[in-house]
Parts: sequence; C-alpha cells; structure tokens
Amino acid sequence: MELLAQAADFGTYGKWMPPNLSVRGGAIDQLIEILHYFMAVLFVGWGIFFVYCLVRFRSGKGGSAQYHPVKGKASKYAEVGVAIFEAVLLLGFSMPVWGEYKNDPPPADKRVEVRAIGEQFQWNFHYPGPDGKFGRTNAKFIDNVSNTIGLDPDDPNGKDDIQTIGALHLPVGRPIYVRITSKDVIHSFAIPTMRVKQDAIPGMEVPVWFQIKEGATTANLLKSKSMNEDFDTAKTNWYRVRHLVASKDYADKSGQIILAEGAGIGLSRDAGEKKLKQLREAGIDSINMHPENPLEVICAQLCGNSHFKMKAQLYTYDDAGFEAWKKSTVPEVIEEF
Amino acid sequence: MGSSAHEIQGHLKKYYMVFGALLVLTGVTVAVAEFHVSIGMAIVVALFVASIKGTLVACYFMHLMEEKSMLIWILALCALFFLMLLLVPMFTIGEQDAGLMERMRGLSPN
Amino acid sequence: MSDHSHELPFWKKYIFSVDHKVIGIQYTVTALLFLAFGFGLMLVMRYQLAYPNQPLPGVFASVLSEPVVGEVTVNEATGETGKVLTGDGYNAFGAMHGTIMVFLAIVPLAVGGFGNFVLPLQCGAPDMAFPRLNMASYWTYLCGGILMLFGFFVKGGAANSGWTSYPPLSLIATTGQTIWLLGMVILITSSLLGSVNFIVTAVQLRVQGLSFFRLPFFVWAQLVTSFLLLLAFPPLEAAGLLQLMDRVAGTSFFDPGGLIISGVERNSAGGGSPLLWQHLFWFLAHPEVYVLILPGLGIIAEVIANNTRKPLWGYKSLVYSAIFLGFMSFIVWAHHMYLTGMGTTLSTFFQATTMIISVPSVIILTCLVISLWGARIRFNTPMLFALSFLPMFAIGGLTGLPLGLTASDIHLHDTYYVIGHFHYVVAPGTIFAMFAGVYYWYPKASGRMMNEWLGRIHWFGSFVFINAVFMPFFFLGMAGVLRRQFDQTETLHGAAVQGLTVMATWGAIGLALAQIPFVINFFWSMFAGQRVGANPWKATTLEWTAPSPPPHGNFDAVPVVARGPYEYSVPGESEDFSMQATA
Amino acid sequence: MSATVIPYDVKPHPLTGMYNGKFGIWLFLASEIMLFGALFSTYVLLRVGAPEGTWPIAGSPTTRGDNILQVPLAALNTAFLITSSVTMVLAWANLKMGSFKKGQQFLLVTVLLAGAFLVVKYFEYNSKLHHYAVTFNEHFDRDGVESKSFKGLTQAGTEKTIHYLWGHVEETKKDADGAIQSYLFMPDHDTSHGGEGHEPKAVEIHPAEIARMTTFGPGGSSFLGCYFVITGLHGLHIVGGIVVMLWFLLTGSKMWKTQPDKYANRIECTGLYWHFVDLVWIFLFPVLYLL
Ligand code: HEA
Ligand code: HEA
Ligand code: CUA
Ligand SMILES: [Cu+2]
Repeated sequence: MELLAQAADFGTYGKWMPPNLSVRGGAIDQLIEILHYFMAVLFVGWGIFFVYCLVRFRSGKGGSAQYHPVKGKASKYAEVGVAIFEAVLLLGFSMPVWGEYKNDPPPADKRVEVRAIGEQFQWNFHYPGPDGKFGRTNAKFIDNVSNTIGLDPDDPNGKDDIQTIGALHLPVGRPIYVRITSKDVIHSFAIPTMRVKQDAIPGMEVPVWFQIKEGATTANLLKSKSMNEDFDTAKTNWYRVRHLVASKDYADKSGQIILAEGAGIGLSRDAGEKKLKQLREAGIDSINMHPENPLEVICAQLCGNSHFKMKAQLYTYDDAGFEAWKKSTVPEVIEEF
Repeated sequence: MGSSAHEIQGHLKKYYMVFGALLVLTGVTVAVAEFHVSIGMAIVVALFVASIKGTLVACYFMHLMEEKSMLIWILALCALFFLMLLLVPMFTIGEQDAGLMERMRGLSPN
Repeated sequence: MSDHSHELPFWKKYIFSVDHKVIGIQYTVTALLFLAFGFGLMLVMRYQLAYPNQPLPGVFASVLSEPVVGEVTVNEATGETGKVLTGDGYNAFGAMHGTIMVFLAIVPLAVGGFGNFVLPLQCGAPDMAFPRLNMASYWTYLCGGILMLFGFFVKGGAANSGWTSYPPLSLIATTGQTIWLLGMVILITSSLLGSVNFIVTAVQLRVQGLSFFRLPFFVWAQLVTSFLLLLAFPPLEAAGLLQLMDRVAGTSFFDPGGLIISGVERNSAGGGSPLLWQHLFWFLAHPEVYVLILPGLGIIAEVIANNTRKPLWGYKSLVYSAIFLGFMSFIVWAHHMYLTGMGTTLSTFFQATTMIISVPSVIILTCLVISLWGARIRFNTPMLFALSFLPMFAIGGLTGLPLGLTASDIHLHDTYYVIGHFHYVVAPGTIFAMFAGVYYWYPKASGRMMNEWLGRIHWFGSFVFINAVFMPFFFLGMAGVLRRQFDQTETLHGAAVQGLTVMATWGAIGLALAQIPFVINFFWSMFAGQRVGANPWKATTLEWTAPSPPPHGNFDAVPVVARGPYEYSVPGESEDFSMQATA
Repeated sequence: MSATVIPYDVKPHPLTGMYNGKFGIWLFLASEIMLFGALFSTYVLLRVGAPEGTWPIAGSPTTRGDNILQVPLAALNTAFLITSSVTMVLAWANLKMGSFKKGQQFLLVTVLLAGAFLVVKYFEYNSKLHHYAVTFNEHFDRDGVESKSFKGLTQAGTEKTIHYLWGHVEETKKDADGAIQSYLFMPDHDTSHGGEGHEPKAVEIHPAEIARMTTFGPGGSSFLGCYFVITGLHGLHIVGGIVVMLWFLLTGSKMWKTQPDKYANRIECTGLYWHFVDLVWIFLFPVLYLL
C-alpha cells in the first residue's frame, strides 16, 4: 500500500521533463532548473531594459541622440555577476554531479552488472548469470537469432549467461552498472526517465551507473495515477493513444469490441484517428488507459534509417521480482550449442 | 624582404652554410636511427633534430628572422592550436578506462 | 579610373567578373537560393514530423522523385499510394539541410556575400587584394555546391549520416556520402581562398587614416571570422580526405576494426578511431558556429549604430570581445562530445572554456543594447530585423549554457533542446542579421531602395512564425524528444508532446509564406525601387562615400579618413552624422 | 586587365613588412600547417592507441616504420628536397640581383630535383603495392612453409594470436567462373632468424584459409594508411609546386621585361611555398621512416 502511494507521484510524460525515477537524476533536474531560473532572470531583466529603451528613445519624440556614452557600472556588475554565477554553477553543481557520474563506480560485489550492446537497430543485453562472470564473446559465434552478442559456447563462464534483445530487466534500489558498447556504428544508450545517456562506440566499452528509486517497479508505475493522468481520455490525440492499451474492453452499440484490453492501437495516424472516431460514435469519450510499458531505453545517436525506432523496453522489479525473472530465463539458447 | 642586390650577395654564403648543416643533420638522424636506441630516445632525438632543421629552413630560406612581429604572432597562434589539436585527442585516450582501439574481433568483455 | 569597365563584355562584367561587388552579389544570390532550398528540404521533413507516414501534400510529392527519397511507399492504414518520406530520405534531407544551411547558405551569404561587397568598401579599397583569387573562390564554391546537390541523384540518395557525418555510420553509408566529402573538400578550399583574401585586404588595403581602431565593427567581425576559417577549416579538410580514403581506398582511420554490419564482419585492417573524426570535425565546427554569428553581429552593429543615430557604446570592448571570442572558439570544441565517455579532467577543462566563452558574448550583447540608451531610434526595416536579433540571440545563447555544463547536458544532449538552441542563434539570429544586411545595403548595391511596407510585413511575419517554429523545441527537448527522429511518436515521451511538433510545423509553413513579400520586394525593387543617392541612410562609414552603385574601382577619389566609424550626433556639427572620409 | 590599381601589390606594407602576395602566401601556409597538423595528430593518436604487434603492420617485430619502409630511398629524397630548397632560394636571390638567366637556371634545377623526388616516390609506392600480408585463420603449414605468429594484447588486456605471412603473389589461379581458387604465394626471404635464413619457397594458399589478405597499400594497416595519405598529400603539393614553377619558367621572360620586381616577388612566394613543402618532409621523414 505504501508503495502504491509512492507510485502515485512518479510524474507524467509530456510535462516539462519526463518523470525522474533514478536516485541521482534529481541533481541533474535541479541544475537544469536553477539554470533556467538564472536564464529567465537575465533575460527578463535584460528585456525590460531593452523594451524601455525602445519606447523611450524612439525617434518620433524628436530631439537629438546623445553623443557621449552613458557612464555607469551597471553593465560591468552584470557581466561580472554572470561570470561568477557561471563559475558557481560549474564548480558547485555540474562538476560534482559529473564526478559522481564518472568517478566512483559502485563496488563490484554490490552492483548489478549488465552489458548493453548496440546494433542497427536493436539493443542487446548480456547478463553474467549467477556466477557473476561474463562469458567470452567473439564475432565468429554471432548468430542473428539466438546469439546476437557472439557468446563463446565453450567458455564455462558463459554457460549461465543471459542474453536478451530489446528488453532490459533491472531491480530497483540497487546500483546498476551498465557497460556500453556497439557492434557496428555509434549508438547512444539513453533512458530519459533515469537521466542516463552514454554513446555506444564500437571498439570501446564505457560504463555508466545509476540506481532506480525504491518502489519504481514496472508494476507500480502501471498503477501510478500521475504517470497515466495524461492518457485518460479518448479525446487525447492518437499519438498518445498509440502507446497505450485500454484497461477494459470497449464495445459499440451493436456490441462489437472496438478497443480491447491489452491491444495497442494502430501504426499510423489514420488508424489511430479511426479508432478514436469509432469510440466517440459509440458514445465513449472517456476511457481509462495506461501505457503498455512505461519505461523505454532509446538510442540517442543517429545510427541509420530506423534510428528513431531503435528502443528497448525497460522492466523494473523489486528484489524478489528480479530474482524470479532471472530464474525464468533458463539460458536454454546456450545449452543448444 | 625587399633587400637590395648587395645585401643578397651577402646572404648567399649563409644559404650554402644552412644547406650543409641540413645535409649533416639528415645524416645524423639516419645514423642515430641505425643504432636502434630505445623508442623514447629515438623520438626525442629525431624530433629534436627535425625541429632544428625546420627552424633553419624557416629562419633562413623563408627569411622568418627578418619578418615583422605580426606574422610571428599569427604563426604562434597557429602553433598553439596545432598543439591543442595534437594533445587533446590523446588525453581522451588516457582518460578512457577501456581501450580506445580494442578491436571488436574479440568483442571481449573481460 | 572606371572608364575601362564599360568596355567589358557582358560575361566578363557579370559572370566571370573580378569586381568584388559583382562577386559579392553573385555570392548573395546563390546563397539565398541555397537558403531557400535548404528550407524547402526542411518543410518536407517537418511535414513528416507532424504527420508521420502520411503522403506528402501535392507540390512536394510531385517534386520528389525516386532517387531522391528512396521509394514510393504504400500507406499502411489507408492503402493509398503516395509519396511518403522514407527513413533514409528523412536522414538525407536532414544531413543536407544542415550542410546546405551552414556551408552553402549562411557562410557564403555572410562572408562571401556581405564580406565581399562591404569589406573593401568600408576599408576604402578599390577592390579585394587578389581579385582573380576572389573570382576563383566564388566559382569553387559554386562547383562544390552543385556537386553537393548531385548527391541527391545517386543510388541510395544523398549523404544521410547527419551534417556531422560521424563514422562508422558514414563509412557504410550511400555513395552520396562520398559526394558529400568531395563537395566539402572543394568548399573548404573555396573558403580558404576567400579568407586569405579577406585578411590581406583588411590589413593591407585600408586607406590612409583608417587605423585599426577606426575600422567599422563589421570589418573586425569579418577579420576574426576569416582567421577562424583559415585555421579551423584545414583539419576538417584533412578529416574529409581521411574519410574519403576510408570509403574508397580501404583504409581504416575511423574504423576500429571488427565491425559487424548486419551480421557480416566489415573487412578492414582496423586500428582506427571513430572519436578522432569527432575531434577533427568539432575542431572546425565549433569555430564554424562563430563564423555563422560574427558577421551577423557585424551587420547588426552597423545597422544599430546607424539607426540609433549615436556612436556604438563600448566600441573597443566589442572589438576585444570579438577577438577573444575568436580565440576561445578554438578551445571549446569537445563540449559537443561530453557523452562519448569523457572523464572528469578533460570535461572540466571544456566546461570551463565553454563558460568563459559565453562572457564575451554577454559583453557584445550588452554593448549593443546599451547603445540604445539615449538614442533616437529609427524603426525602419533593417532596424526592425536588427532589434529583434538581440533578444533572439540572447535566447539562443542563454540556452547554450545548460548544454555547456556536462551534468545538464546528460539530459539535453541530442534532444530538440540542442536544435532549439542553435536555431535560435542561426535562424532568428543570423538569418535576421542577413535580412537586416540585405535591406541595409540593397540601395548601395542597386541604387534603389527596397519597399518599406513589404519589408515590414516580411519582418512581422518572420518574427512571429520563426518563434512559433523554434520555441516549442525547448519544451520538446526538455520532454526528452531526440533530434534526427523520423517519427517521434515511436517513443512514449515523444508521443506525449507530439502537439508541440505539429505547432512547429505550422510555424514553419507560416514562415515560408512570410518570405513571399521578401522575394517580391527583392526583385521588384531592382526595377521599381525608389532611386537614391550615395548615402540614403545618412550613414558615416566609407561605403556610403562611394556612388550607388559604386563603379569598378569603387571611389571617385581615394578617400582619406579622419574619424572613427560611428560619429553620429556629434555635438556642434550641423548634421547628425559625420562621415569618416574627409573631402 | 583591370582598371583598378591595388595598393601594396609590389611594395611592402609598412605595418606587416610584406607585399600583398607574400602576406597572402604566409596566411595560406598557416592554414597548411593546420592541414598537415591534423594529419600528424591522426598519426600520433592512432599510433598511441595501436594494439601491440599491429604497428606498422600486423606482425612487425618492432614498432618502427623502417620494418617495412626503405630508409635509404627516403634519405635520398630528403637530400633532393633540401637541395631543391637551396636552389629555389638561389633562384630568387639571383633574380633579386638582376640576373634573370641564372635565376631561371636555378629554378629549372629545382624542378628537376622535384621530379627526381617523385620518381623515387613512384618506386617506393610501387614496391608497397605489390607486397602482400596474409593473415590466416589458423596456424598455416604447407610444404614446409609455416606461418609466423605473434601474440598481441588488445588494450583491454585480452590476448590474441595472429598468424601471418608476408610476401608476394606469383600467380592467382581462378576457376572457369573467375572465382579465385588459390594463390601461389612467395614468402619474403626470412631474415628474422639470424642472418641468411631459409631459402624462400612458393606455396599454395586457398582463400578459405585466409582471414585477410592485403597489399602493403593504404588499406594494409593504419600505419600504411597514414603513410600513403600523408606522403600522397605531400606528393600532390610537390606536383603543384612543379606546375607553378614550370609556368614561371615558360612565361617568366615576358613579365621580367615589364615588371622585374613583381616577377622576383612571385618567385619568392613560390619559394616560400616550396620551402614549406620541404619543411613538411623534414618532419615526415623521421616520423614515418625512423620512429
Ligand atoms: C551561430 C551559432 C552558435 C552560437 C553563437 C553558439 C553559441 C554557444 N553554444 Fe552552441 N551550437 C551551435 C551553434 C551555436 N552555438 C550548433 C550548430 C550546435 C549543434 C551542432 C550539432 O550537434 O549538430 C551547438 C551545440 C552546442 C553544444 C553541444 C550540445 C550537445 O550536443 O549536447 C553546446 C554545449 O556546450 C553549445 C554551447 C554553446 C555556448 C555556451 C554558446 C555561447 O557562445 C553562447 C553565449 C551567449 C550568451 C550567454 C547569451 C548572450 C547574452 C545575454 C543574454 C545577455 C544577458 C545579460 C546581460 C546583459 C547581463 N552549443
Ligand atoms: C545555418 C544553419 C541553419 C539554418 C539557417 C537553419 C534553418 C532552419 N532549420 Fe535547421 N538545422 C541546421 C542548420 C540550420 N537550420 C543544422 C546544422 C541541423 C542539424 C542537422 C543534423 O542533424 O545533421 C538542422 C536541423 C534542423 C531540424 C532538426 C531535424 C532533425 O533533427 O531531425 C529542424 C527541425 O525542424 C530544422 C528546422 C529549420 C527551420 C524551420 C529553419 C528555418 O529557420 C529556415 C528559414 C529560412 C528562411 C526564412 C529562408 C528565407 C530565404 C528565402 C526565401 C530566399 C529568397 C530568395 C531570393 C530572394 C533569391 N533544422
Ligand atoms: Cu542506434 Cu540510433
Ligand atoms: Cu560548440
């Protein structure tokens, strides 16, 4: 129950920034917000002066312009002020956050480690399995269906490894350490809700680490009110509808199901619009919906024609759930070799 | 510089001397390289000698010594940017904990 | 002095001219056409963004033929056949939009066009220092530009790896990429020729009395710009050559080796570094962004001084800031690469330099705005554009700060926030400055004024709509919507803010319509504009001493300079402007 | 041609001490410094990051360029260029002293030396382009010819063994469809095992055994890539210089008659460019061949 209460305020999509579900993300949001206040103050202050000048010194008023420069230290103070404030932002906010982001990785025995391997156009994930050791990989073992990362079948460390394509499963409340690389071109591993972004560069492996907020499990998020409040009427345009599933079946007057629970809607705008129209004609203009899956890993670097749809689903669990997931993924694929 | 015919007459000898020095220095670099000294040493010697040679060419053949400071400043600026361009990418290698050039043939996680 | 020019045959006078004014006009017109074309590409893209996978509306659909966008697809939902932009087509358009706008439109317009036309005049020079080199650089530019466009007609379409052309993607991209690289090498050569010419002209061809600190700010801006072009472009030329070799000669400068492209290993020696390209590219591309803005600032300074009828406030700080900006711009480039895995030491350095570089921009803007104090502002068309430039540049510049700090860049990198940031500086910023310049110097170039009312309509429409296009981008970026997305509704957070994207598209359509009065004005005024004398704006700098339009050789008598550039409303003088030239 | 007279076309400007052309060429050279600078930077970065055993090319005993490049040829070329620089400066000096004929003669010598440089370069390139490196999938042993191997470390610390042979292709056997069946491959005379080594013997290699086969051309390794691109670009500069000098050789007398100062200036500018080309080579030689 407590968790559900928490789940209620995970934020919504479409308002300012996406919900922040990571422990460290708050610092980033804070910096962004301070910066924007700073910018707003400068811009407004500067703007008032500007507009005042335009009105007061318009030529219609006659007289001649003033040859000698105005004296005054205001501009000097403003400039120095800007410089000092920038220094504060840099030293006081940005560098500590970045340092944390880059310097002290969580200790190896405490963290959940996973490798993320970019490929046109999917994310492959590689878990070390119960022994905590990644198996060796080599290009010659790559199989586009069963072994996208090229895990070496002869390596004992790899026997229990788990591979997934397009689905990242993570526990909440524990440090997560992702080692990012790519098989072909440069991709960028990004999870907007975790305030994480890191280029995936072939030939390099760069780690990032973060921790998901306690309680932010997929199950809770789907129940979270605020997370879904944007999506709750059929009046919402199809773009939103597209990623949602209805929470119950909706039928028109003749009883034909228009929108079935668990069904995603349409690929194109027309299809979405059509469904919405049908719903409205059936007298339904308010329906409850929730996102099919509220969290996504996306690719933030142009990587080819399907870059825009290169994404993976992110599923988050509490500890028990995570263990259960791991158990459920018997690495059969590996056994087959 | 727009020097007079007479002045130039005087320069001729200098040109030959520089020429001699350049040939000798070329010999030195090759000879040092033949000894297969350690790589660090070789780099230092080779670049040092090359710099001397380069300076000679620039100062005498290209008359850089006689030019006004404006040109020198422009070239110094150029040299500074060149150094930045050379060093910064190298620092990025140093900073990456995983190897920059690891070949993917191994794709290796360990 | 100028008698000879009348005897020149037409093709020598207007086509293969060595006269800097003709060359300047050639540059201007060519660049405006490229600007319009680059905008056209973007309109197609914007349509796709707002209405993903919908067939394009009439005009565009019929213009786009197969080699251009790839294929004609069938719309899944409606079964309708229509021209729908493909993913590759979108990427090609995007890459070409960026390239065309930066290298074929704005730089040639700002430097080639205005620089060529105005700089020698403001220096009191009869022409550029190397007139034939000048001609060569225009023709090289044109060839490079046309070659670049050829990319659209090869198999697979034009370059589609972004204007940044990051390898390895660009190594495995279509033939269009090879053409892009060749085009770039040619364009770079052109701008190198140009920048040498500009520097020599500004330094050596100033007339008597025109000391460095009497140069109009525009000349200073061009001078700094030329140094940026001179020293920053060659590394990209080198990088372009290397990438060309990677594509055609099998080398692997940017290929780390062992790439598995769609399951097949790419045959190469390996050992290269994808990041090396990024360093070489941004070593150019950061100075390049100041190349985009500095000439604009130069124009704005001229127009503001003229229409406030008073000297610029803090002329010297403007000059020093511009020089400092130029210098610093060489050492901030890696702020585009924070998320490539940069550690703390280097990122600290680059964050610090990035913060430092914003200070001279603040100073420049401050000087310009304080110049308004005590003025008698004339709100004519050039001034309207110049005044709206100021807040727009401020928005663009200020939003550079969150990008310059690594921590906030984590969230904002590669989102529409970046797109918003730089479009605010280049579109309502630089483009507005260019418009201001066109309206301001048009009478000098043609001897006729542009129509004031059409100009005001143009300004008003542009100002409203350009904000409608770019303001939503910041909110899109905040929401996490990435750039270079063919269809943002694929992602959850993207779908949630699709409405903003639709708004931006309609803004762009409005912006296009708002250009109609300008095009009409531009051509109509050539024949029907009000005729004017040498100095219609009552300005002070040297170009207004020469007749309008100036003959070959520029000045009837070589001017001698006795004053600073912005002696307006000098107490005790009979007129409110005192020309730089005596006699 | 043009009716306008450009100031400081021939006379030096008091501020810079240079006439327009000279200032222009210096600025151009500044940009050239950045051009070659970027290439040097590429070289250094790739070299520093190269996994062990792959520089200059997979299988080199040490990381020095002279494993695969011929130092004597390059030293000869260095001498050519240095000499040409002297003759160039002498050409200008003689023109300045009023002696057109001597000036032209020195210019001619410069062109000839530049030509000689290119000829040597041609032989160097040619020998590289006909020399092969074959990397095998596994250890290779046939008819007593054995692949060599080396264990390299990737930067991430993984060990990796590469089996290879260097040599040239005597004959390529193809089947009816033109698909390659095998190569008759002649390994290099082996000198690495003390003195005379084995007598080389040709051996048949099948494509299936080959992991990668390249010439010592630009695609052979990142070192060779650097070598070809940098020396190639330098070579193009030489060609450009030759064209300009020939132009002045052929048309010089006309300008000399009317504007001797301007002509001497042009030669000075050409000279500045030429010395720069020489200067680049002075750095290229040790960097590529000796280190
Ligand atoms: C003309 C072009 C131009 C200009 C002038 C700038 C100016 C600046 N830019 Fe921008 N930038 C681009 C063009 C430009 N940029 C482009 C094209 C890209 C993207 C390239 C790509 O990836 O495709 C980019 C991307 C970009 C990034 C990379 C973002 C990313 O990819 O994650 C960063 C990061 O640091 C950055 C920072 C800055 C900064 C700090 C400035 C500063 O110079 C700004 C300084 C200005 C101000 C600070 C405002 C001025 C002052 C006032 C408002 C006065 C108010 C106050 C008083 C009077 C007291 N820019
Ligand atoms: C100088 C640079 C410049 C300029 C001026 C512009 C101008 C514009 N840009 Fe662009 N843009 C870039 C440089 C520029 N852009 C770059 C570098 C990218 C990144 C590419 C990449 O990701 O690789 C980009 C990307 C980019 C995107 C993101 C695409 C994506 O990430 O998927 C968008 C989206 O809306 C966009 C829109 C626009 C719009 C609406 C304009 C408008 O402001 C255009 C306005 C134009 C006019 C108003 C023209 C008026 C002129 C005339 C009508 C001429 C008349 C002719 C005669 C008189 C002869 N641009
Ligand atoms: Cu992968 Cu974009
Ligand atoms: Cu930048």
